Amino acid sequence: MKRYSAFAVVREALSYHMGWERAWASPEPKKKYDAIIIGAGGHGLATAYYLGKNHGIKNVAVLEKGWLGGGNTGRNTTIIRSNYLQDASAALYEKARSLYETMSQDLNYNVMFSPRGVIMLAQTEHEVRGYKRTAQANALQGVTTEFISPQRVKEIVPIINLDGPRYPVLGGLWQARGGTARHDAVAWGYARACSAMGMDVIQKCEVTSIRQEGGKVVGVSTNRGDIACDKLGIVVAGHSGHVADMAGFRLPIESVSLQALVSEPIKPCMDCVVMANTVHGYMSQSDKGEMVIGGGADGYNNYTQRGSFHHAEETVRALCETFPMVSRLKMLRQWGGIVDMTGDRSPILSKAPLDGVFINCGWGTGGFKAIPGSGWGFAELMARGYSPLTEQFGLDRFKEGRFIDESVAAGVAH
Amino acid sequence: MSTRLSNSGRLLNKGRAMNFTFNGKRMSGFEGDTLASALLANDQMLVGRSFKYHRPRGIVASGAEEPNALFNMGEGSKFEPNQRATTTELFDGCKLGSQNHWPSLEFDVGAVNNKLGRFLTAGFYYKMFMHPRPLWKHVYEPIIRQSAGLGKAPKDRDADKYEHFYAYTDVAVVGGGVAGLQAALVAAKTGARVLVMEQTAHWGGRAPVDGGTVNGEPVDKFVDQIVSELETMSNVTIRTRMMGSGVYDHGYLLGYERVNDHQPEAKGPRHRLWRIRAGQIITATGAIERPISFAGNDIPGVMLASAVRDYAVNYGVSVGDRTVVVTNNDDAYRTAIALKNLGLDVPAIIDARSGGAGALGDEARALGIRVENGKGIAKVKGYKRVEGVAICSQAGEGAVLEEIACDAVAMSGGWSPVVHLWSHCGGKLYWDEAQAHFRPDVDKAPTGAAGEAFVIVAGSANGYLDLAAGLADADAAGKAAAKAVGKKVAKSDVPAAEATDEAASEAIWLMPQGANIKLRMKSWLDYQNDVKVSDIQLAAREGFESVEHAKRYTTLGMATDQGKLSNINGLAILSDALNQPIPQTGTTTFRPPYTPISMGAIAGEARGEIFQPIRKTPIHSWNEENGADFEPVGAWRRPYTYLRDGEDRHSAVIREIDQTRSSMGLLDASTLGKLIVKGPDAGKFLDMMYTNMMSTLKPGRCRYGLMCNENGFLMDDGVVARIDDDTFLCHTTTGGAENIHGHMEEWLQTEWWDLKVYVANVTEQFAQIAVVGPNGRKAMEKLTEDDISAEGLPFMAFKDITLAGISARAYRISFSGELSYEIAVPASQGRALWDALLEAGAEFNVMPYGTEGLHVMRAEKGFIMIGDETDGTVIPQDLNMQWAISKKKEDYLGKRAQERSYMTDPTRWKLVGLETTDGSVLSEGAYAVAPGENANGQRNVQGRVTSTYYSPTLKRGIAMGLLLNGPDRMGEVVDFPRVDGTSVLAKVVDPIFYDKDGEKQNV
Amino acid sequence: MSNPVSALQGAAYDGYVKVEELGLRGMITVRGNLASTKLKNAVKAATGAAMPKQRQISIADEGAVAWMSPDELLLLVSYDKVNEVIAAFEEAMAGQHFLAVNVSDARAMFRLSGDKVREVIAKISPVDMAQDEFNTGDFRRTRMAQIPAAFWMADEQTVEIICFRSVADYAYGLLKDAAEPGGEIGIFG
Amino acid sequence: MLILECPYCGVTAEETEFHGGGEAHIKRYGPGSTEEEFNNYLFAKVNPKGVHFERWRHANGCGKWFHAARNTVTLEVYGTYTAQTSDIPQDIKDKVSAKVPGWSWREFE
Repeated sequence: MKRYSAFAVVREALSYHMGWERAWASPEPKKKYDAIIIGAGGHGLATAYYLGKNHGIKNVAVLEKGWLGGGNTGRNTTIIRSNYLQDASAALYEKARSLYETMSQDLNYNVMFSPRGVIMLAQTEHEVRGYKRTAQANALQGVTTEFISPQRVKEIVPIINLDGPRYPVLGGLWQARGGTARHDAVAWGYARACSAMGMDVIQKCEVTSIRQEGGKVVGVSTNRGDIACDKLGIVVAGHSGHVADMAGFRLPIESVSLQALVSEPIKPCMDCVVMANTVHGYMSQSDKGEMVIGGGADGYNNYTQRGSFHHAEETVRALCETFPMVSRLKMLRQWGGIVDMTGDRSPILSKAPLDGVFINCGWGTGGFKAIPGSGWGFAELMARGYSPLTEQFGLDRFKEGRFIDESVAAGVAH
Repeated sequence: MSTRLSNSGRLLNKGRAMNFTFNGKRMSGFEGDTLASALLANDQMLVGRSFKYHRPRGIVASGAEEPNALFNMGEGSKFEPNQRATTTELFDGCKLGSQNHWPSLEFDVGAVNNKLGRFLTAGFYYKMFMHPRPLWKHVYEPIIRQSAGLGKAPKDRDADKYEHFYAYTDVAVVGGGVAGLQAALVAAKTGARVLVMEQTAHWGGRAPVDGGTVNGEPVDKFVDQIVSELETMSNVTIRTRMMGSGVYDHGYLLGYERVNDHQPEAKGPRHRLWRIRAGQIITATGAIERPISFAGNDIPGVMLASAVRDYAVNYGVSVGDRTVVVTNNDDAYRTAIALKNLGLDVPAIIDARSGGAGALGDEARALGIRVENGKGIAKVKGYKRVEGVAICSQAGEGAVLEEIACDAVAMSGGWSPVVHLWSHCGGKLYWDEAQAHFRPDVDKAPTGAAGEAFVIVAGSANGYLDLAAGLADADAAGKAAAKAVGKKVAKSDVPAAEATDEAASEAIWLMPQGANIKLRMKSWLDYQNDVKVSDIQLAAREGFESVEHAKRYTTLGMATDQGKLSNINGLAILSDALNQPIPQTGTTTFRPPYTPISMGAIAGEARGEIFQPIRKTPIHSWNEENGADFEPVGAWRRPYTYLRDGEDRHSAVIREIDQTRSSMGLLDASTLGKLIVKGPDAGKFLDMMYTNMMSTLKPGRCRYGLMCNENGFLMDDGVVARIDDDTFLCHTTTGGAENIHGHMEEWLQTEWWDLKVYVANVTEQFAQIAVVGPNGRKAMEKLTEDDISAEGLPFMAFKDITLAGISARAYRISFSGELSYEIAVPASQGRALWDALLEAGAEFNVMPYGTEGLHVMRAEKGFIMIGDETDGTVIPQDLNMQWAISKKKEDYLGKRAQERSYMTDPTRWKLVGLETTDGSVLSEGAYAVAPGENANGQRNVQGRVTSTYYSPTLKRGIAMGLLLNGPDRMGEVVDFPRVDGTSVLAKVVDPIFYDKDGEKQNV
Repeated sequence: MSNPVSALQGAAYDGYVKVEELGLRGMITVRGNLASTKLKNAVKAATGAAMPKQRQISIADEGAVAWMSPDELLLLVSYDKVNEVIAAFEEAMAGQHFLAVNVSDARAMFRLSGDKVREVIAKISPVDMAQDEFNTGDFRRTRMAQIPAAFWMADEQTVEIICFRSVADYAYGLLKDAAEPGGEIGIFG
Repeated sequence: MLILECPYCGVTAEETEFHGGGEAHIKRYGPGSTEEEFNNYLFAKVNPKGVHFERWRHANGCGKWFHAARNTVTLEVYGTYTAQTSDIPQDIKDKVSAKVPGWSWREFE
């Protein structure tokens, strides 16, 4: 793999950029791999990457039915934070956040991680208490957060309106090292690094069935033939139920559509991410200048990648009230993604009932921020059968009544 | 130079001049002008700077596809960035400023990027700026952000109003060109309800500019006739200045009406968002002309041929004195002919096709225009405006044959149907090789609620580019739509349009065909985002082979025009680079809206006071007038405390509690949920709803109950009163009223529908006032004849009494630990009772208390609070409330769940009281730490604070919390560190801090 | 006895449609078997109005009955008669499984009057207000922007609206906003 | 933006009048049920791509719960019916079969 650098860009410019090599190879599938990952989104690619990097397992294929990074990795609002309440969540998301800090250097690919800070607004007394509790928990979890006053909020986000008639801003939970990253670049960076390790990232390869013998997985059938494997990781957000069905088990998951939208680009006016959970609005400004806005999910199962417009309306009106200047911006584009909602709204990183199969799903509306931590932990689980990062996220927790419920801090799992 | 012509301008009212400013310079135009036509009339060719290289940019188009002419418009509370000049009507006093440059449009420092263009190729930022790490956030990113972005951010609150409108129609027609009008008329004649919308202020679309005849009359006459006919039909609504913005599932269509953009001082909403539900949607959205990629095709003065024609015919503006036309199809000849007929110079038509044009070619030659077949443009000369073109052979590599001086270039790379609305909801496309564009695959339309196709495309949007074929298609579309909504369609003739004999166009994506890399690096695809032919080719080389990858890698089509001009050209270049046919490369997805719509319109009326409903109790206005410091609780506003002169929240709360405990306080408890549950099976039903046994409650008595969800967790609590054998009144928490009502209905309707039980939510029927404190009874006795003594109305009983002349129900229940009555009266008399109680209690110095006083008093008494002690993960057993769980019942909601292994785990944290050793107040949400760390390096914890307050009664901090083995650790001291890590020690105590034996409440 | 007061005490606004808060009206929620003759008779006795059909309101001189759901009615009577009407109703229904409860104070009522009442409603409720689709006699429970509401047309120029009392301010603000001059659409006739 | 017909009040209204309530025809398991039964009752979801049976409440309307047979990929609504039934009514099954021959959903077909 040729390294990327400013020097390389200058050098290639002299030959009119004719010398750049492919970012990732486009191989034919081999007959057999040590491990197959279904799904070349961020989580799947990160899993493959850490299988190779941390565990030396490099005979790996990542199968993607469409184009890599084309699911929720490329459709989310790119928020990165780890200010979670429950220990298990905080550990996983903080691992991810810390890996984002060095991801560009690790992958030699600029994913533009921008630790510009994330504020979660407290707009009811209940939220104030919830976020104070989170700040307390974070202090013990090694996550740096702080409950800040309305005045601090205003200093950090000058465009905010603190005195909305409905929900005044009473404070906020501030994570200074939270932020955003360029979502596509995360998938591309991992794909390039996997490819450089000799792994096969195979696009337009759809798994049609999962083959098993003697209660153990032996491979998959695809539109490009049968491929054998010892271990199989299912990492297909939005389609998890469908693929789990191929392996013969049901999940505590419902797939719904979640919407996001962006405004036309404007000059920089907001240098952090603001989340207003009470009114269901989330906003940051991309490096291109667009205001990137996320909102609520539909209340019904939906696989269309289109949502109902009234959710966009609810989000926009909340933001117009929280940030009055938004009213005179224009919505440039809206889209939907299919998100998997679990019974406790926390993800599943687990061994599956079928031996040799592992499942990583249920990220709901907040999977992007977890990508490197999820890949790290899931790779460890696949390689060694145990990871402290994923231990609490097993499928059995529902049976036991041992939930990881983040909504208790008034925050929703975005 | 561009200038106003005296002999044309069909859309102008030259009798009404309008003044405006551009970058502070005074200019004038006419009523009917767009901002774009007015600027061109003032010879303003340079209108902005591109996103990345800050290249000079001029107007390219005349409609929604315009990528360059975007302005900061207006001032203060009416300021708006990124206004598209081609779709904004000029109004008197309009103030415009160009965007994305510093210090000025003419001299932009950012244009240095243009010199660096060779380095700043597609995706360069993914490959650099990585070292040293902190520099990305602190140096590189701020520079990139400052350089990117377009218009300025608005600062003020929007002064305009917006609204929504729900419209229902059988047939909605998007597009008021001849196709839309014809389809609408045909559908309307069947009696169907028809709604027609046109995004501009004018009917007829392109046809009046392009010319031709229908039924032997000029096409604009035809348009006038059809519009007047539609106007007279009662089943038809026609609206201009309204864009079909998006098609959504089940026949949902958004119409974006710009009611007052052209008259910003008028009364009424600025925009109105129509939420339309249509049986059938006809998209007669026309087609958009494509640019051609040649070096320098982005220099101001290079414009779409159709736009040049529009400006000349519609607005009486000549874009240049000498206009070279370059094309791959016949339509552009119309521009040359129109210009020539207006007396302007057309030095040449450069036709890339070796065979040249049909009849229009002859007409052009007859007018004396030079036509060059098989030629292309090697490059355009000039920087801030066109100075000339270098001509080459299209088949070659760009060797210059000749240079022609000119000040405008009219280009046409063919036409693409506007398929956006067709595609929004899943309509499929196919590639038409002959016409070189994607067009709707009419067999794969979006499907609606009944599985039926609900979108029909008509006219040029369907690929029927000439007038006759377009009208015929539209006629069929109108009939099909009417039929689909169940109307009877009578036979009728299609209006006869003159057919034009046109030669076929040829797919020309790059000019010349063999352009070398230097030319390709100057050949623009996406003007706004600065994506060139070479960028797409680089993406392909680097493996970004999916069209979505290539778009995202290069940012092609991601700008505010959403690639209306660039997507197909980019796709073609990508396909060529991958050496595969276009359909195999794919197509792009189209997302709503068609063009950007205002956030204000989306938010609609919901702003300011009517942003969201605020629920108010019958006593709200008194609260407002008497210092209430409100907090939102659900949708309600409840007083947190009542501030008196100079008081802060803390001292007000202390005052209220002291007064209540020592004498008398009042609480506006109207927000408590109140549900009537009635029927022969009501007791049985409530036994399932509550963990307690409710069926044994005696009429006239009250019982505190707990409700769990089926997952075992506590969800609500409250006092249940049995009114009579068949009737219960269940109190819920403030936030719980609607939820618990819904919860009860859900179980009754979907699981136990055989039970004879009716539930009614009477929360708002009653104002409820808690009269609390040792003197409360005395005050009440002044207002009633009824016996409310300890014997006449004992603790946990209720009674119907007359109080202050008002029929009331008094409950002897207490959430404060004091002697307490909760009085329910009809809401319309709530304020009267409140006033009477204040008066009667005056001698006891009565004062109202707020939610914080309520919270502190209940904590002093050790009562749990839903939402504090519970958070959705707590079961009654955690709170040592086994006493409220009936052992006799086989079943209740949550019982089975509470038997799961983690729920019965003896190490679950249990409720205790906590007292700091130094009397201070524990931090909210603080955790009790345990030795060591877990496998993830997090500090071990063994408990947490659930509520913590300063107790004015005990004069110290008190708290409740959940603690590992808590009830067994009374007297033990536990550390609850602050966020800064310093220790706070607290002793484990009984959670009942005040009046442990309940003597005060039961008097 | 003190004078009962409605939520907004008769506030009114003259927009392009007139918006008025109405005073207190007697309202009784009845749940029961709507097919039962006993109930039909009791309803008739209480209001003078016949049992309405699905999604209809039946209006008589002294009262009205609105169809709320397959097992629910809303009786409209004069405010000061509610208690006696309920007592009579309960007596008539003795032995039946039913519920009759006074909700007069839990509601606010508004009246819109003018030529363009239909379009004011259509700005805030997702209901087809065309003449062919909604007329006198029809009764619609729906959403009015962000709150539940129900309305019917007393005549072509008049819409009456019921919502919860606690949100009367919001409803009034909403209706005023929709009826503000300059916002005329001119779509229904 | 769906439209649904409420089988109780007969109104055809847009999604904003309704409230989705997840998978339909779930049998309740209480005390005495096995761990597996209880877990499946609360958490295991069919979540199909295609024909689905789900619950809705006409929340901003008559307040009644009903069931809808709907396709999660095309969003076509085959029919709605009352919630007071444990089985899928035959006429609804027929409507689904007419559009999706050979469908099955959980234990139903």
